[in-house]
This record gives sequence, structure tokens and C-alpha cells, in this order.
Amino acid sequence: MKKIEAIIKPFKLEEVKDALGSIEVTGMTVHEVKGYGRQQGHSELYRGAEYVVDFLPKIKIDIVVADENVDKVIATITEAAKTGKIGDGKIFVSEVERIIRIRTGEENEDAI
Amino acid sequence: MKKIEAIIKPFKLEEVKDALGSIEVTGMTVHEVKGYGRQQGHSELYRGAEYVVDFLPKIKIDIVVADENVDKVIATITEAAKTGKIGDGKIFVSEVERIIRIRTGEENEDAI
Amino acid sequence: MKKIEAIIKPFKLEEVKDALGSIEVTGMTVHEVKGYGRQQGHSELYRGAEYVVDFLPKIKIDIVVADENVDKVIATITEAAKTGKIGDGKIFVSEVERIIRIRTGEENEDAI
Amino acid sequence: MELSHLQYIIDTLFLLFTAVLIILMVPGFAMLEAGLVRGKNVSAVLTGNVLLYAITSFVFLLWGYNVMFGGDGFFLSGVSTQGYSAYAYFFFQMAFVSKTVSIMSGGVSERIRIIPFMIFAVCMSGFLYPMVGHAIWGGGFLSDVHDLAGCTVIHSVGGWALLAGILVLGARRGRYGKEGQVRAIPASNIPLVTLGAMLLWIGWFGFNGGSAFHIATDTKAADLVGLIIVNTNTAGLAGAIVAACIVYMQYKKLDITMILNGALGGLVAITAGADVVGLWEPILIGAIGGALVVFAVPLFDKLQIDDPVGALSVHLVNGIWGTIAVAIFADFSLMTQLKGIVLTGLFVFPLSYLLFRGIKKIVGLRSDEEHEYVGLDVEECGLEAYPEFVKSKA
Amino acid sequence: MELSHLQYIIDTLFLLFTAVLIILMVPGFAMLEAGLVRGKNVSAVLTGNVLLYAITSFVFLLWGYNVMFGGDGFFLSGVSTQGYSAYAYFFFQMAFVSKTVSIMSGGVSERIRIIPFMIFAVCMSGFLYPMVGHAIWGGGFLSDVHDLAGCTVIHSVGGWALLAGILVLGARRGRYGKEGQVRAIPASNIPLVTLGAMLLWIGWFGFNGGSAFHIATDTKAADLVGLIIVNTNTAGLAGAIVAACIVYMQYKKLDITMILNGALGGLVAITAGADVVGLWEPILIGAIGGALVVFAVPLFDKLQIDDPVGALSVHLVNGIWGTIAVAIFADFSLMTQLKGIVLTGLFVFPLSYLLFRGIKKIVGLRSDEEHEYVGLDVEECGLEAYPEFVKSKA
Amino acid sequence: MELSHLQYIIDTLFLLFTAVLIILMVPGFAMLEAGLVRGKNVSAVLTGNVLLYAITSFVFLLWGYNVMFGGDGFFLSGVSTQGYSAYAYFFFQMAFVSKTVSIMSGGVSERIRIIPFMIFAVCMSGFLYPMVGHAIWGGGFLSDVHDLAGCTVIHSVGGWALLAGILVLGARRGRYGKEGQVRAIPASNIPLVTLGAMLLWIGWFGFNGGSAFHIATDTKAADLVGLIIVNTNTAGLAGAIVAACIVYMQYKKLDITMILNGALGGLVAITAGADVVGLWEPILIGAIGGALVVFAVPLFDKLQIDDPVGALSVHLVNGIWGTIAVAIFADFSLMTQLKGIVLTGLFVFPLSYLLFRGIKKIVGLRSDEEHEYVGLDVEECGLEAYPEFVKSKA
Ligand SMILES: Nc1ncnc2c1ncn2[C@@H]1O[C@H](COP(=O)(O)OP(=O)(O)O)[C@@H](O)[C@H]1O
Ligand SMILES: Nc1ncnc2c1ncn2[C@@H]1O[C@H](COP(=O)(O)OP(=O)(O)O)[C@@H](O)[C@H]1O
Ligand SMILES: Nc1ncnc2c1ncn2[C@@H]1O[C@H](COP(=O)(O)OP(=O)(O)O)[C@@H](O)[C@H]1O
Repeated sequence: MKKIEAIIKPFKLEEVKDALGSIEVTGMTVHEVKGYGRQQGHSELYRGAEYVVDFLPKIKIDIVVADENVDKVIATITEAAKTGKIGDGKIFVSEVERIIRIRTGEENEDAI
Repeated sequence: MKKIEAIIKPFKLEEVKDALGSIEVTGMTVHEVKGYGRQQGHSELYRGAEYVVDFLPKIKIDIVVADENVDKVIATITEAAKTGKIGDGKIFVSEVERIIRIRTGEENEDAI
Repeated sequence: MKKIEAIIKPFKLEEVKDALGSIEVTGMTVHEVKGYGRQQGHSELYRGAEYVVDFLPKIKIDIVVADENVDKVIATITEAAKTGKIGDGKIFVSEVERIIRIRTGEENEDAI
Repeated sequence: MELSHLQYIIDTLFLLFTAVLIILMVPGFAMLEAGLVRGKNVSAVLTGNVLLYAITSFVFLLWGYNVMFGGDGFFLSGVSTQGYSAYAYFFFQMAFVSKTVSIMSGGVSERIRIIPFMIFAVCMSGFLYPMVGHAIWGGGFLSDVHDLAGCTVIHSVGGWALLAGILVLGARRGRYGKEGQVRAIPASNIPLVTLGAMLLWIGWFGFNGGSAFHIATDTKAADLVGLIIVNTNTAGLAGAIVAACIVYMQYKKLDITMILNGALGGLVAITAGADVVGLWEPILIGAIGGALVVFAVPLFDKLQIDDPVGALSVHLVNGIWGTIAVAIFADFSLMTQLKGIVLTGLFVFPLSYLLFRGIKKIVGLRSDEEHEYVGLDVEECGLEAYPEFVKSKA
Repeated sequence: MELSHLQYIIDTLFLLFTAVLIILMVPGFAMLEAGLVRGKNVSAVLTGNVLLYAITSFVFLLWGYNVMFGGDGFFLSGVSTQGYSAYAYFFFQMAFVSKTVSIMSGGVSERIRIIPFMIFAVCMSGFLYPMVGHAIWGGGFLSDVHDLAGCTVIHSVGGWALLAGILVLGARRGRYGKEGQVRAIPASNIPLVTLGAMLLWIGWFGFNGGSAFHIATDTKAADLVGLIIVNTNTAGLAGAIVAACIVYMQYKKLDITMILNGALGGLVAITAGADVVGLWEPILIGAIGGALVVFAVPLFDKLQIDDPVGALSVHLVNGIWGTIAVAIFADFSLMTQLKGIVLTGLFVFPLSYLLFRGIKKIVGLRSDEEHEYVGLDVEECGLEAYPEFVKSKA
Repeated sequence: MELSHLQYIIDTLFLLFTAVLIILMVPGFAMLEAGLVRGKNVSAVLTGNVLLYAITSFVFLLWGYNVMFGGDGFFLSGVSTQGYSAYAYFFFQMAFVSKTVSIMSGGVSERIRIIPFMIFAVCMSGFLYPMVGHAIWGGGFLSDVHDLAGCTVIHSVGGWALLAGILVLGARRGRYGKEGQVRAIPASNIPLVTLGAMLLWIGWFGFNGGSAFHIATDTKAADLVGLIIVNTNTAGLAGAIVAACIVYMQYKKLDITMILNGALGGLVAITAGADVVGLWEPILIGAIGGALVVFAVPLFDKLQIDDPVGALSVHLVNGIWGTIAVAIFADFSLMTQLKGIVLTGLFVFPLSYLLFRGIKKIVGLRSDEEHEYVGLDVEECGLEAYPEFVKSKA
């Protein structure tokens, strides 16, 4: 089982969620984060003094899926989240060893 | 060493923390997240128009523990966080390769 | 490729970011979290009643880097985030299997 | 010193007192609107409210007052008053003018750019409003319309202009789905909404009460002022209660934004005739006013006329209803009242529409897509309203 | 035109002015309470405040005013006034009535459902309050109790009813631990608390000052109004300062919620006798008032009487203290004052208790466990007060 | 009953009305400052504002009033008044005193500890302010300076003391970089800033209008009050508009904090001479006032004089400008006005500086580094202003 962490632009959340809904993704967890990357922050003037906004608001979505679904999920996210402009974000994939559903105690694939 | 990520209902945080305190868990990191899963969001009416709340507030707890403690921690969380109703949440376990305590530079098991 | 998760004191964020900027780190993602550890919370009195603040505000930084940069990044963070007082935080390192840059579709090392 | 001098003095104090109450409506509108929009557009709405008070009052001082009261110069020079200080009278009238534009600023919010809107505000306070005001209050050809404190002169005028503005601007992005579904966009700060509405309510005592102009003519004048203020309050009460009842019956929830809109609807509805009805009529007038709001809000949404704060339902619909109510509940000609309503609409709506189209063409009216996503605060004001606590939202 | 007409006019203006100040207390209470409760219950508290103003004022207009002043009809018909406009007098009296229930709404907040509370509000404004008011102010059998602006008639009445309500309701879930530990539940928005308390303070000038009813009888009447307002302010100052000193000595922190409660305690304490003491007595009266609040708040907690905003300490404790203070600092009978206090308590507390029990039985009073966790805003109002920035809390 | 008694009564009512407006400035300053500081220092700023109102008013009641108006006792005993109630006059004067310290509290915020600041407040309200007040208003040796409502007596006095305070305190940590770069620290809550500024604006009508003291002497007195209030408003309008124009030309953004500061700058600027100029001069006076603010704010930053809310630019700079403007736009001696400005500065600044140094030495003045990081709210007040929604910030 894999954990897919996708960092996207906030206003893309709705679209990504809808796109994932149309494939077999049944759960996800969303974090509000701040990102720093090639997309530079912007600087604002407040009362005549400069004020740099380094970190831009981003959304991180964690989705844990069975191995066979990884490619599909990545493709779906990539398509829905892309604007083609810098700052579109990244996807990280890593191994998950065990999953437990708290309500039922089911484990692993059954618990996704 | 393993990282245990538990997604629970917000009002269970206190109980889970207390339960973990009574076994040997000495540290944890808490995220406020929004979750999407079998537990459907609800829709509200605001000024006569519908308004769907897809994502429900959840708490994600990260706990890094030595391998031998994983089962105990999972059992403890499962017990404390369970309400039996849909939306109770999930636990994900993954491998951690290295731990460093910033203050002392200690590594791995010593740093937990 | 590795994911480095560093939990630090909030007011150290600026310094850590600057220090990382001076080595080859080009991206990071920041979470606002609450931490529980050796550093005890404090208790306040509000209207004559006690009120315990268990969880202290912390910043979690996720940085995904190529394997060869892990040591340098850890050293840099450790140095910049250290105050020597309890509660300085921890660094966790884990394996990342795949990276995708959403904008271009580039993968792995190219996508960092 | 004669008795008449004391009357002059008391009436001056009375006008100053009521004018100050009216100016409390400036923070009133500002808070109401700041609370009803999303966190990312709050500073822009507030900036608009402050600037429109400054600009419209200034224009009215320079020449609008003269246009309205048939003077021919600048400042107060062309207008004569009797029985109270000319300054107090001007101050009272000036307190009215920004209301006409404040009414609009919530309705066009979350997408209009501030500077183009201020250009419209100049036209409104320098021409449109004083011309209608002249016709009805300044001795013009609609003087026989009974409109105590501006159901038509202020609320309908602002409402028609707002309707024109919304039609030219279009809806907020994402507000209506492809199949016409209405997507609610929740208010960001309910305490501000409540504070704003209550300040408006309190300001209304000055708005309507002061429109008697004299409290010191004789004891009857004092009674009349008392009656007007009691009636104003009664209509607000009735509007709130009826809106609460309907909203609860429909949705099983006490949506406070609707209840407050209902109260404001009742207050608008009594504005034309608070002086010519007894104690129980305001209950009916206000109750109908509150009900109209609750029904009108989803109706405008069905027509995809996107009004973030319900200003059309409160001010335009009830501006019309209140002006008609005078004829129903008191001894005034329905035809005359309708004439006032219709001619005002025919004058204000097309002109406002053309003005907004012109402004759109020449300097642009609406912020672009990205700025609307990010919020107008950063683009227009260079700052966020709550930089430390609003979460990332698109 | 005679001089006496001018007096009539000035007193009318005076009553209208002070009544408007009192109505500023409506947003005052609303903001105070909205700031003191948790973010998830803010809209419910605000909705309650708005509706109770609407409903109690409306009931008072329909029949409460007649009950209170011995009339026998509806509206203002049965009550005669002299020396000022009957409308202004009614408006002033109406401004008082919602206070009695506003006092309570913070104390029962975060668990009471809105509609059952509104049923109680109808009983309070239609019967309980006007009956006590009749006994003390309306020429009833307690007319010899000196209570300028309602230490007993308003603050104690609201306080006793609140105590009954809290006893019937019970504490908020999680407020008291199994071993009786008190768990603090911090206020969500301190600027609102401050704004609310300051609006109440300012409203109090009208509350007490206007209760002189006449400013224009002669220069002494004007002096008396001045004295009342200065004394009101002085007691507030003293309450705030003493509360700050005690709270600092006890906890080494300047807990602003306690300081503001202390100020309000001082203001309540001077409400009975601001007109019959000199300039220095209010210092003592207010200082004791402020001290009482600081000591009473943890005391009620020890008794597990859960009052989220400290309303019992401010209004009930100081309503009693202020009524007694009149006998201590001015030439009034202690027995008479005590009689007023005790009989009011004996009348209001049991009846309120029965009423709350009855409402609980018939329609339910308290929200269920899950809604209390999630917050009353969503359940009662269908919206959140700060949807964009309150974090997930249980 | 004679006519003169009615004049006495009306003037008393007038003073009470205007004093109440001035006291609206207490929440005005509190909200303005609470909105402009960071979320972690909001409760501390609010506590300071409440306590300074309580303490300075109390000191003024005890002895400050006597110092100012040449009495020799305590309370109101040594001062005689004529033509209105002595209580009303005292109340009006008392409403002024806290302003002098309120002006300062934003400028020293985010680092000053509350109790040392309150010690300064006692000295200010008990000695510094009443002594300057005595010199200019109380029949002292600067009586020929024309200063209607305290451009010098209040705004400059507060401004000079603030400058001394800031110099002794130093800047907030992190505000200025090593190479002197200025780092902006954004306001945490723009609606509060707007509400506060608007309440100040409205309070100013009482501030300046009431400083005529009489509205009932004759019709000219009533006209004068009307003129003052109109002029006050005009200068505010002009200040806001000019600040908006400049800020937009410089930065292409409508920074609302600057626009509101500009309005306040215009209001300060007209405070000395609103009674001695016609209708158009306030436009110029206010416009220059607004412009001065926009230029002064970054200037003070260049000098590393860290003033979180722009109080020096608003009150000190415009206190001076407004006092000079009287000589430019009306028939007063420039030398006399300058003498008033300079002597006040020479008196207040060094004494305040010494006082702040002394307080620093004896009890400490500034919070330590860690508390400044964490925020003063927790350390000073034991609570957070927005515990549920401010994010972790350092
Ligand atoms: N090495 C990294 N580790 C963790 N997060 C990263 C890393 N690089 C980028 N990110 C996240 O991805 C977001 C987008 O990256 P950015 O470089 O701005 O754009 P792009 O991926 O389009 O080149 C960043 O804001 C940050 O949150
Ligand atoms: N595949 C998944 N990946 C990441 N998070 C998930 C996944 N499935 C569920 N979650 C998280 O767990 C929470 C509870 O899941 P849900 O399906 O609602 O209930 P249950 O686990 O009781 O069936 C969700 O709100 C979401 O935050
Ligand atoms: N086992 C753990 N799992 C996850 N997070 C932890 C763990 N231990 C500590 N942390 C995080 O690190 C922070 C600092 O830890 P703490 O024990 O207070 O200080 P120190 O590392 O200096 O001994 C905690 O607040 C928490 O967020």
C-alpha cells in the first residue's frame, strides 16, 4: 500500500476531489500548509514598509491506496491540479506498511 | 522505528492523549486536518441556498515509536478513539529510517 | 530520495528557512502543528479556574531531497533550530519512492 | 433672548443628535458587509465603505447639497433654512447621502474594484441622488409623494443603482453552477454582521426621527418625533420576528443573517410613513417587510442576480413596499406614491446601468479571475483583513 | 408657546437620547457574550440576543407596559404620562425590558436551545418583569423601596431567573471534572468582550441618567442628571480598578475578562442609588461591587453553578449589594430595601424555576450531547460564526 | 422658571451628550489599537485601554480636575462653573483626560508592560496634562493660544509623551533589520481598525462640538456648534481622501490603515481651529493633515522610531500642524501659537522622558525577549485574545 502526498494550489482542491471521486478513491485527508519553492513569494507594502510573503498557501492531500491504484491516482491528480504555471506542486509517493480502520479493526487493503 | 499516523475525531484527542500517556508514549505531534471518507459531509442551508460541507474536521496524530511498541500504541489508540460510528478514522504505519533530537543531536531510539 | 520531517519551535522558522536557502534546498512545505513531548505545557488561570495548555505550537517542515543531501540538510536544520532548551524538536527521515512535479510531469530527482 | 431662539437652539441640537446617530450607520454598514463577505474580501469592502463616506459627503458639501435644495452655488451658499442652524441642517442632509451608496457596496462586493466604484459614487452623490431628492424633498415635481425619510429617495435609489451594478458586473465566480444550482457562500464573521445590523437599527432612530426636522415647534412636534422613533423600532421588531418564523418554518434553523436582514427590511419599510401611521400599523408594515426579504433573497438567486448581502431584498424591495404602504395604511394617494416609485426607477436604473457600462468600458469594473480567487484584499489594498487567522481558501 | 412646553420638549428629547443610549446595550450584551463563549456557540448566542430584543420589546409594546404601569388595555392606551411625550416615555421603558433577559442569555449560553429560551423571554417580559416593576416603580406595594434604575427591578430579577435557569439546565459538558475540578473554558474573542463591555458602560449613562426622567424641571433637575451620570461612571471606574488589583494580587495576571466584569459589577451596584449619594460614595459602592465579582465568580464555580459569562456575579450579587448600599450610604430604610430584595427573590426565583422546568418538560430546554460538542451554531442556526478560521475543536 | 434656567438645562444636556460621544472614543481607541497589533498582543492592548480609562478618569476626579482649573481641593470642590451643571462640565472634562494616554497606548504597544504604563498614566492625568491644560485652558500663562479642543493640550501632549516612551522603550524585536531595513508587521484585524477609527471619528463630533461649551447662549452659539461639527467632519473627509490618493500613487494599493490614519490626521488638524475658520479652510487643513500622516509614517520608520499604530504621525505631527493652521487660516498670532507648541513640547517631552526612565529603572518597563516572542497576552493577562483561531506565530 502506498501513501500519495500531493501538494496543490488551494483553489484546485475542489476539482481534484471531484476527479478522485470519479475513480475509486474513497478517502483522503487534507492539510492546509504553506509552501516554498520555485514559485517565489511576493512582497507587499504595508504602511510604506516592505513585507515579504515567502510561504504561499498550499493544500496537501494524503491518500493511501492499494499498490495497483497508484498510477491512476497520480495521473488523475496531475491532470486535475495542473495549471501549467509555476507553483502547481508536487506529488510524493511512499510505502505504507499497515493500515487499520479504527471503527472495525479491519486491516490493510480492507481498511482503505 | 515506525511512524504511526492516526486520524481521529477531534473530540477524541483528549482521551487518546491520556490513554497514550498511560503507556510509554512520550511525544506526539498533532495536526488539524480535514477528512473525506465514508462518513459523508453534511449539507447546510444558508440564506436559502445549499452549501455542502464535504470535508469534516479531523485530528491527525503522528507518533514515532520503536518497532516493539507499535502494536501497543495501535491498540491503545484504537480503543480510545473508537465510537463505533462511521468516521472514526484510520491508522497508517510506515517505516522511519532515522530520528534526530535537535537539542542534543542524539539519534534513533535514543531520540524518540 | 528521502523525506525529512523537522519539528521545530515556531520562532525558528525564519532562521531555518534562511539556513536551508544557503545550501541547495529549493523547496519545502510547512505545517502548523501542536506538539507534546518532554517540554511540558503550561497551566493558566482564567477567571479563577485552571486551564492546562498541553500542546504547544510547533512548526513541521517537510523537505524531500536526494539521498546525498540528507546529511547536509539535517546538519543545517539542527544547527539553525537549536536553542539548547527542551522542546527544540525532532527530525524524522523516511524513504520516498517516487516524486512527480505536477506542472511538467517530471519524475524523481528531476522533480525535486 | 426669546422663546423662538430656544426653539432654534433645541432644533439645532436635535438635528445634530440625530445626524450623529445616522453617521453611526457608516460603521454599521461597514461591519455588516465586512461580516457577510468572505475573509479574503473584507479589507476591500471596508476600504470601499470608508472611502465612499468620505467621497460622497465631500461631493455633497461641494455641490450636491445645492443641486438637491435648489441652490445655485457651492457649499451651503445657495440654500436657505429657517428655524435651526443651516450648518446642522446641512450636516443632517449630508449624513444621508453616503447611505445611498453604502446600500450598494455590499451587493457589488467580492468582485468590484474600488476605484471604479468610487467613480460611480461621485455620480450618485453629485447628481443622481440629489436630483431625485430635489424632485421629492427639494420642492420638485414629485413633492406630493409622501416619503418621510427616504424609502424611495434613498433606499430605492440605492437599490435600483445596485441592480444595475450587479447586472453589469455579473455574479461572483463559482456562485452559480452550470445547471443553475445556487452555491451558498457563507458569511465569514457573524458577530460583525450582528454588530453592523444593530448599529444600523440604532442609526435608524436618527434617520427617521430626525426627518421630522423639528422637535421644538410645540409639544405635538415632540410627540411626533417620539411616535416616529417608536414606530421605527416596532417595524424592525416585527421584521425580525417574522423573518425568524418563516426561516425556521422553511429550514428548521434560525439563520441569523436572514433574521437581521428581516429586521432591516422592516426598518426600510417603515421609513416612508413612520409619521403618518398609528402604533399598530408598523407591526404589519414591518412584518410584511421582513417576510418580503426572506422570500426575495432566494428569488434573486434563482434569477442569478448575485447579491452577497441581500441588499436588493432589503432596500429595493422594501423601498418600494414601504412607499406603497403609506397609501395603504394612511390617507395618501396610491397613484401618487406609485408615480414616485416608478419615475424614480425609470430615472435611476437606466442611468446607473449606462454609467456602470461606461465605467466598465473606460476603466474596467471587475477584478480579474485570479484576484477574485486570491481575494480582493491583497490586490486592492495590499493587505489581508485577518492575516494571522484566515486559512488558505480559494 | 409657553415655557412649560419647552420643558416638555426638552424632557422628551432627553428621554429619547437616553433611551437610544440604552439600546446601545443590545449590541453591548451581544458582543460581550459572543466574545466570552466558544467560537462554536457564537452565532447561537447572537441569535438569542437579537431575538430576545425583538420579542421582549414586542411583548412589552403589546401588553407588558400596561401591566407594569397599571393600564388595562393594549399598546400605550392604559398609561398616562405628564411632562413629556408618552411615546418617549414608552420608548424609554421599552429599552429597559430586554435588559432583564439579556442579562440571562450569557449565563445559560453554550447549552440552551434558542426557542425554549424565547418562550421564557415572553413570560419574563410579559409578566414577571412588569409585575416586579409594577410593585416598585408602578405605584405598587413596594413603592418605598429606593431603586433608581433597577438594581432590583432589572438586575436582581434577571439574576434570580438566571440562577433558576442554570439550576434547571445544568453545567456545560466537561466544565466540571469528576472530582469537582473546575475546567476553565477560555473566551474566544477578547476584543468583542471589551467592545461589548464598553458599550454597556456607555449605555449605562442613559440607563441611570434617564431614570431621573426630567432634566428640564429646573436647574436642580439638570444638576441631578449630571450627578447621576458622574456617579455611574465613578462606580464603574472603581469596580474596574479594584477588580484589577485583586485579580493581580491573586494570580499575578491582569485577566481582562475579570476587570470588565468588575467594572460592570460596579455599574450595577450604583444603579439603585446614583441619585442619592454624593461624589465619593460611588467609589466605595463600585469598589465593593468590583470586589464582589472577583470573589463570586470562583465561588459559583465551586458550587458547580456554571455561568459562562459571570452574569450571576455581576447582576444578581451586585443587584442585591447595590440595593442595600442605598440604605448604607444614604438615608433610606435598610428594612425596606431588604424587603424589596427578598420579596423580589421570593417571587422571581421559584416562578422562574417552575417555568424553566415546565418548558423543559414540554418542549425541551437543552441541546443534546453531540450538538453541544459540535457547537450550537450549526444545530440552531445552520451556520458557523467564523467558518473560515475557527479550528476543529470538540 | 426663567429662560436662563432653560439655557442652563440645554447646555447641561449638550455637555452630557457631547461627553458621551467622547467616551465612545474609549472603545474607539481600544478597537483601533487591538486591530493594528498582532494577535498575540491584543488582550494586553485592550487591558491597557480599559485600565487607563479607569485610572486616568479616577485620578482626574480625585485631584487632576482641581489642578487643571485652579481649584485647591479634591473632587469638584475647588472649581466653579456657570451656565451649566458643574457635574456635566466635570464629566465633559473628564472624558478628555483619558484620550491623552489612549493616544500613547498604541504607540508603545507590543512591548510595554501594563503596570509600568499605568504608573505613567497616573502622572500624566494627575500632573502633566492638567498642568498644560491649566496653562492654556485654565486661565494660565498660555491663555492666548487658540486651541479649541486640544490640538496642543491633548494631541501634542500625548504625542510628546509617546515619543519619549518609544525612545526609552526601543523598537519591537525584529522590526528593524541589521542594515536598517524596515520589516512590516501587519495588522491582525482590519475590521476592528475600521470600527475603531469610525468610533473615533464620531466621538470627535463631541470632542470638538462640545468644546464650544454653550449651544444655548443665543442662536449664534447654536450656529457655531453646527459649524464646528461640519468643519470637523470636513477635515476628516479631506484627510481620508488625500491619504488615499497619495497612498495609491505611491504604492498602487489602497492601504486602508493609512487611509484611516489620514482621516484621523485630518481630524486632529482641525481640532485647534474648527470654530474660527469657514467652510472651505477645513478642506485644506484636513488634506494637509492627511498628507502629513502618509509621509510621516515611513519617516519615523527610517528613524527607527517604532510606532505600531502611527500615533506619532496622527497626533504629534498633526497636533503641531493644527495649532499652526489656526494662525494661517484665521486671525491669530503665529508667534503665540508657536509659543504654545514649543513650550508644551519643552515641558512634556523631557519630563515624560525622565518619568519613563525612572519607571524603567525602578519597576522595569519592557517585557523580556521570550514574552515578546510568545506575545504579551499570555504573560500580562494570562489569556489569549483569540485562543481558538490565531495560528502559531513567533
Ligand atoms: N523539495 C521539496 N520538499 C517538500 N516540498 C516541496 C519541495 N519542493 C516543492 N515543494 C512544495 O511544492 C510546492 C510547489 O513547488 P514549486 O517549486 O513552487 O513549483 P513547481 O513544482 O511548479 O516547480 C511548494 O510550494 C512546496 O510546498
Ligand atoms: N484512503 C485514505 N487515505 C487517507 N485518509 C483516509 C483514507 N480513508 C479515510 N481517511 C481518513 O479517515 C477519516 C475517516 O474515514 P471514514 O471513511 O469517514 O470512516 P471509517 O474509517 O470509520 O470508515 C476520513 O475523514 C479521512 O480523513
Ligand atoms: N515520539 C514522537 N513522535 C512524534 N513527535 C514527537 C515525538 N517526540 C517529540 N515529538 C515532537 O517534538 C517536539 C519536541 O519534543 P520534546 O520532547 O518537547 O523536546 P526535546 O526533543 O527537546 O526533548 C514535541 O512537541 C513533538 O511535537
